[in-house]
Amino acid sequence: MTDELFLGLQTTLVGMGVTFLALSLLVAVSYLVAAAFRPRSTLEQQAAAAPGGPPVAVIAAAVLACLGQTDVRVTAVRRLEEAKAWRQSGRAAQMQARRSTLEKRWR
Amino acid sequence: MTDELFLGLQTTLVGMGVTFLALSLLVAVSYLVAAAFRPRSTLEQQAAAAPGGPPVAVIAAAVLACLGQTDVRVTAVRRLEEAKAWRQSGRAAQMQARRSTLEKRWR
Amino acid sequence: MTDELFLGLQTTLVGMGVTFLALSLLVAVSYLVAAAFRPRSTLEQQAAAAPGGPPVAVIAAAVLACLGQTDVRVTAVRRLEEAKAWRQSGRAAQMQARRSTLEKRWR
Amino acid sequence: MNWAQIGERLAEATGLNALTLGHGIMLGVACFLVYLAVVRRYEPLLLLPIAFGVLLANLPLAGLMEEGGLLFWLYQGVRLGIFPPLIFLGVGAMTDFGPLLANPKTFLLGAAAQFGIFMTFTGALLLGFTPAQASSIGIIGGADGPTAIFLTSRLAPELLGPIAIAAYSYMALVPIIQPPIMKALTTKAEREVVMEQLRPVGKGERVAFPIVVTVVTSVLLPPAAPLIGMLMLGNLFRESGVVERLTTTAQGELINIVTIFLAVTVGATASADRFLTVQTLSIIALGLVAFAFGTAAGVVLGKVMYLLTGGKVNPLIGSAGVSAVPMAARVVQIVGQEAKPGNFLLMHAMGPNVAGVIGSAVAAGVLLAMFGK
Amino acid sequence: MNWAQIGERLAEATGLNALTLGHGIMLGVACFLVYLAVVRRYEPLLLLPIAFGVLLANLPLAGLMEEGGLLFWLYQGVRLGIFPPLIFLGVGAMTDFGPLLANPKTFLLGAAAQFGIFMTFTGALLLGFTPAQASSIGIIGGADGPTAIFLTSRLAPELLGPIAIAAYSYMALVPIIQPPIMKALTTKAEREVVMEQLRPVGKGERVAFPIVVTVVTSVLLPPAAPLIGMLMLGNLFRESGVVERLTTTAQGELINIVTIFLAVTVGATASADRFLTVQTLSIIALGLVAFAFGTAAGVVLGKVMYLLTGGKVNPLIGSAGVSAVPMAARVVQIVGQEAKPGNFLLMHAMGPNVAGVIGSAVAAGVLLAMFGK
Amino acid sequence: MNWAQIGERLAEATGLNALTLGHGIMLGVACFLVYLAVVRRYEPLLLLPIAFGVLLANLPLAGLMEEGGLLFWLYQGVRLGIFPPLIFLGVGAMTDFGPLLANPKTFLLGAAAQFGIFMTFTGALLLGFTPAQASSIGIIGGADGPTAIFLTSRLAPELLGPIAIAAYSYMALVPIIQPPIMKALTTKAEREVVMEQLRPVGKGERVAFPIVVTVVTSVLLPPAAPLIGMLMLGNLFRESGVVERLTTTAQGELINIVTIFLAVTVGATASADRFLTVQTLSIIALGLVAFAFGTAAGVVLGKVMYLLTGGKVNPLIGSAGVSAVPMAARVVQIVGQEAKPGNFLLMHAMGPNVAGVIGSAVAAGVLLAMFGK
Ligand code: NA
Ligand code: NA
Ligand code: NA
Repeated sequence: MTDELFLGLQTTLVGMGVTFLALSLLVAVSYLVAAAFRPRSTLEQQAAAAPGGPPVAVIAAAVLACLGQTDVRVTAVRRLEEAKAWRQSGRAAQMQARRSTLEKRWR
Repeated sequence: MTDELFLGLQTTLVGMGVTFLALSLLVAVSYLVAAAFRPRSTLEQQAAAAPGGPPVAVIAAAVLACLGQTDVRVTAVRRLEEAKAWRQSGRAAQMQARRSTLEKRWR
Repeated sequence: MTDELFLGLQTTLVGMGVTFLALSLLVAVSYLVAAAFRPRSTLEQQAAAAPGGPPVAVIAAAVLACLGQTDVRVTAVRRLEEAKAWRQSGRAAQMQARRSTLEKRWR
Repeated sequence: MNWAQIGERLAEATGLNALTLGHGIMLGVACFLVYLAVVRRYEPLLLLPIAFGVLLANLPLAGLMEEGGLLFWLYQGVRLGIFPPLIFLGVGAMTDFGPLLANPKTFLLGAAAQFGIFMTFTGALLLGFTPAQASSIGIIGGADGPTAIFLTSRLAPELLGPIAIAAYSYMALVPIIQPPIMKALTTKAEREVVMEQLRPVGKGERVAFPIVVTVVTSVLLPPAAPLIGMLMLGNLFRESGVVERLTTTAQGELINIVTIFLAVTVGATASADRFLTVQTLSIIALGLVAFAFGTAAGVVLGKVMYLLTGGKVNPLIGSAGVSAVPMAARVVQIVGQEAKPGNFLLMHAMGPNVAGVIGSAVAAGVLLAMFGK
Repeated sequence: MNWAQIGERLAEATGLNALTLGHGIMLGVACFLVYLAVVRRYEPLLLLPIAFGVLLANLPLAGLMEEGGLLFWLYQGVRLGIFPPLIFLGVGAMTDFGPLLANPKTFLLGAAAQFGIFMTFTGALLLGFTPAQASSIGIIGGADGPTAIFLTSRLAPELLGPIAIAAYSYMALVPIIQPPIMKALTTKAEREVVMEQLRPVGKGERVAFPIVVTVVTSVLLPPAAPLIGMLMLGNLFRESGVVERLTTTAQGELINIVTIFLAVTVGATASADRFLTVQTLSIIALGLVAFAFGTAAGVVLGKVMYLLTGGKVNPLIGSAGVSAVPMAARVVQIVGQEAKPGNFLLMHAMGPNVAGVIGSAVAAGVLLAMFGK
Repeated sequence: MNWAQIGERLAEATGLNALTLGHGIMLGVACFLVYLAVVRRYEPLLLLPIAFGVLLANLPLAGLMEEGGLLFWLYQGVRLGIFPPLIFLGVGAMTDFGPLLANPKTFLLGAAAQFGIFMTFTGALLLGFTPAQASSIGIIGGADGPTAIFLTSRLAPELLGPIAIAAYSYMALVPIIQPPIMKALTTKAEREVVMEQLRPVGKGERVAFPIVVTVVTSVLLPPAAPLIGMLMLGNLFRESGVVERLTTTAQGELINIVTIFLAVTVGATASADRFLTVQTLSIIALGLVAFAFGTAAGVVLGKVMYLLTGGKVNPLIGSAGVSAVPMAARVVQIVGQEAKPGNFLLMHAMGPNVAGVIGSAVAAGVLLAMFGK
């Protein structure tokens, strides 16, 4: 009887302690997360909306190096054109590929 | 040959017998079910529509006993008010909690 | 080093060979399939649309034989009537059996 | 590796050397089944994946149904008796037992139509099949795919392919098999009987029904419990009206997923050596006997009811007792309207029709009790 | 076979001879649970299939839960700890943690409300349950079905039936259990507190939140990882906005399928010999204690916050910390509006409400760490 | 228990003591992958759950991927080779092979583009990988996730994490990787070629196509049967037009459920000790080589066709042979329109694009035949 009561109270103390510890940590990280994202959130979204980005040049260069090509210019202008053509193609594709509208990418 | 025929006819007899027995029982219970539900069906549905009911008082009393509280009145009036508030809240919640419309209760 | 290179080139040769062989076969059978289906395609579809067909008479005859019945005439006229009644029933069934619209056949 | 070794490896790997005439014939069978499913529309939901399963199982060396193969794993759901009851869960969620509740006597027509099962059992015994095999062949007459597959997977899994194919093919042929039998056994006067309208059935009855059916049949005959229990759980979901999400899933995505796995792997049990036998021809012939005798017995009991009720029961509705829901009930409607245009028998036929589903499950239970391990 | 043998076989097969009073009582229990689910609408999504599982497990000789039976196979998803986390995946995909992110302090209310778990643990120990059983009984106070089932399947699977039934029943009774406690512990002035509107929460925070919660709680307490991890994966699907297909499936067909299998088989653990014991009555009584103390502890911490913030926190929202999402939050709304019509506490109560889900999973992790094998 | 014992128990249980630098780096990798999926939209349907799987597998002591853990059980679907074919079932149900049937010669472009696989295989051998590992790395060049996962789970499961991540990342980068290669290898005149419109394809052909493809490829190369067979079963569902329910499920809920399980558990194979190696960097570099060489080989065969047909084939469509459906075909459209605005190459590119799916499965079959157990 006393043993059970002792184990019960002990477990209550430890259990509530760990639970409060864990959720207090979550309070702290939630504030950190909020602080990290709030001010920059609009900028972030703009960046996300922009097509291509930092890795583009690196990878394009690697591709070219890998093929031993050096005469192709990788410029910012080029990328913007691509993006434009991309949107056009997207629209055209949408109109035509009626049957493959569900073809989200798994392949 | 004779053995097979005998087993076949025997199985036919037993099988059809059990099948008719089982489905005859179902005929009987179907009539019983119909008898049990037909006259009272409208009353039943009214009861179902009423919020709260017999277990409410018992459980509320148990809750209070368990907390050593005796000064809270558990009355029929109270329950009806609750039901009304409940409906109001339900409506308000519906308007606001747009994002959680799918939150049927699993938790 | 030489071994690896040799195995690599060997595998490349074999792999590309088998891949081209397989897909060349598919080119061939695709042309065959196209040839087999293109000219007859409209006829095929008409046949498909017709209710009943070759197996009907055979099976009906078998059913009758199996029951020792010979006095039922199995004629083309009969079958057309059935098909007509079928369509009518289908329509009627659709109107009434509101609750069982989902009952595609599993049984 | 040297070139010779690579050549050897590829020669071992390719199926060209292992291709036999049996494989070729089975691929032809598969194509014929695709034709029946796609062009003739014979139960395509089942017969199309079954056909492709036949094809996949007869690709030399692909080993899809051998231990460790893709279809071998999916087949475990059939082997362990999981998939057919799950399909019945969805069937129950789709089924309206109202017409049966409104006229419970029609339960008996669903019992009579099981006669085809036992006659065919006898026929199969006489043709030399074992009792377990004969039971599986007889159950074709139940005209319920999941019941047939469940019983066969337990008693004679080696016959699963031909039995499933025969069951679904004849179900598709119900509009051709049944009418001549129905007409041969009835007089025009009998076929012209107009039945009185069914009473409406309340929600309380509808909710209680699946519970009492489960208890009564399962206590009487426990081997029927997996099929009846799941059928009735699905129906309870439906009739309770409080778990719409589960009803939708049971009769939608869940039954679809299980159907794909079940049908493909049941088809895949039809390897050339198992399928290309005289047994398969016997099964196809016996399956037709089963449907014919089931229909006949249903109609005969219908005639008895016609007599006992002083002509209030149209005997045609007895033929719907074989189940094959809702096709057999529609056949009743058609044949009835041929005799008397404007006579509406469909709802009256739905009672024996859904009773036949329960009847076949009970019959399967009897056979499992008598010839199961 | 001669006639005597057949008679013997059928007599052995039928469940009539094996039917006991225990079976009969359990079938009555099942019908009572169906009544609660269908007529009283107590958590029907779970309680209806649980009820049918109770029924199926108590059909004599049907053996559905014995090795090789249908429900035995489906139960493996519970036994191996797969189904509860998958349900949490769907719950995460449905849950909006925005109110919690907008006011992270309410996490603490979700911690306080776990007090009921540990008090009940102590009570169960005193009544003679083992620590593992007492943990499973205590977790009823978490008011989260999947967490209760997950922990119990690991620590005391023999109690799964009564614990699941108690957990879902009391969740349905939250609007009856909580208000008297809430009112008894608060003054009218406290209940009238109007809280300031929550700030909007950006997408970046919402996406980062499930990741940091998973890492923090799982590193601190690894046994909580399956539940928290899947809950947060579902939420990440939801908040990322780029995998709508997966979000829809997680909170739709997947959770529905898993719910059917989980609920039926959890119910099916309640065989007569396990369920018809004094233990079951103790569990039902202790479950009520758990809910009551959890609610009380939440409200008490709410009062502390009321004091510390100079009256900016309405202590009623503490009671939502038991979770039972979203019911407990709605109860806060109702009780709050009773004190001050027009006061809108629902969104403020959603913070502790969803925090309670995390809190219970953490508490379950502690109990697993202390009393797991 | 005394306090010391409890302290010990908790100290053993918490992951804090077991946290290593490796775990920390892997959590960073997981966050980076989430960033790629959510912000950069790199194949989020796969990469987001893969990222979370990486995270879950690197929580110290959580043991989710160890025997008995949640992800361990779900992973069996990958280990036994079940999930990738099921995903192909859905892919087949989504795929329109019409453009390929209208112009079967484009099959050959889908063959040529597999060159990247074998070149990369050679490169991987030279970097010291075993033939089985090199095969799995090479298959990245197939630009088909399920094929890559299927082959790798059979030949080199220890590399599953980096290979899947590389495969899906590069597929997302196809619009960046391919254009410079396409332009470098073609003249402006070639890129300006306008191709004649494709003929319409009848239903008969469409139904026969999946059957003959399955038979031809599987008989020639049985190890390709699980992938090709399921891909074609899905396509047969689609084109038959008689099993809409199954088509919808295959390309909807079934593929979604399997994607969740597959992607999370494939990600979870990337434990710190397996992933943080030089091998991973090699794999990422080699994967890029694979895509580049595949594209180049496709374009080169396109140029050959241009010459042989007297300029009727635009060589750009060859680059779509790597598959990465439908992204690579769209890239063809874009690059083509850059050369000649108004030129519509998309449908012409869809032929080699879907041929590339079959081509990669065949290449995987060859590698399995040569280096499988
Ligand atoms: Na039947
Ligand atoms: Na909770
Ligand atoms: Na490919």
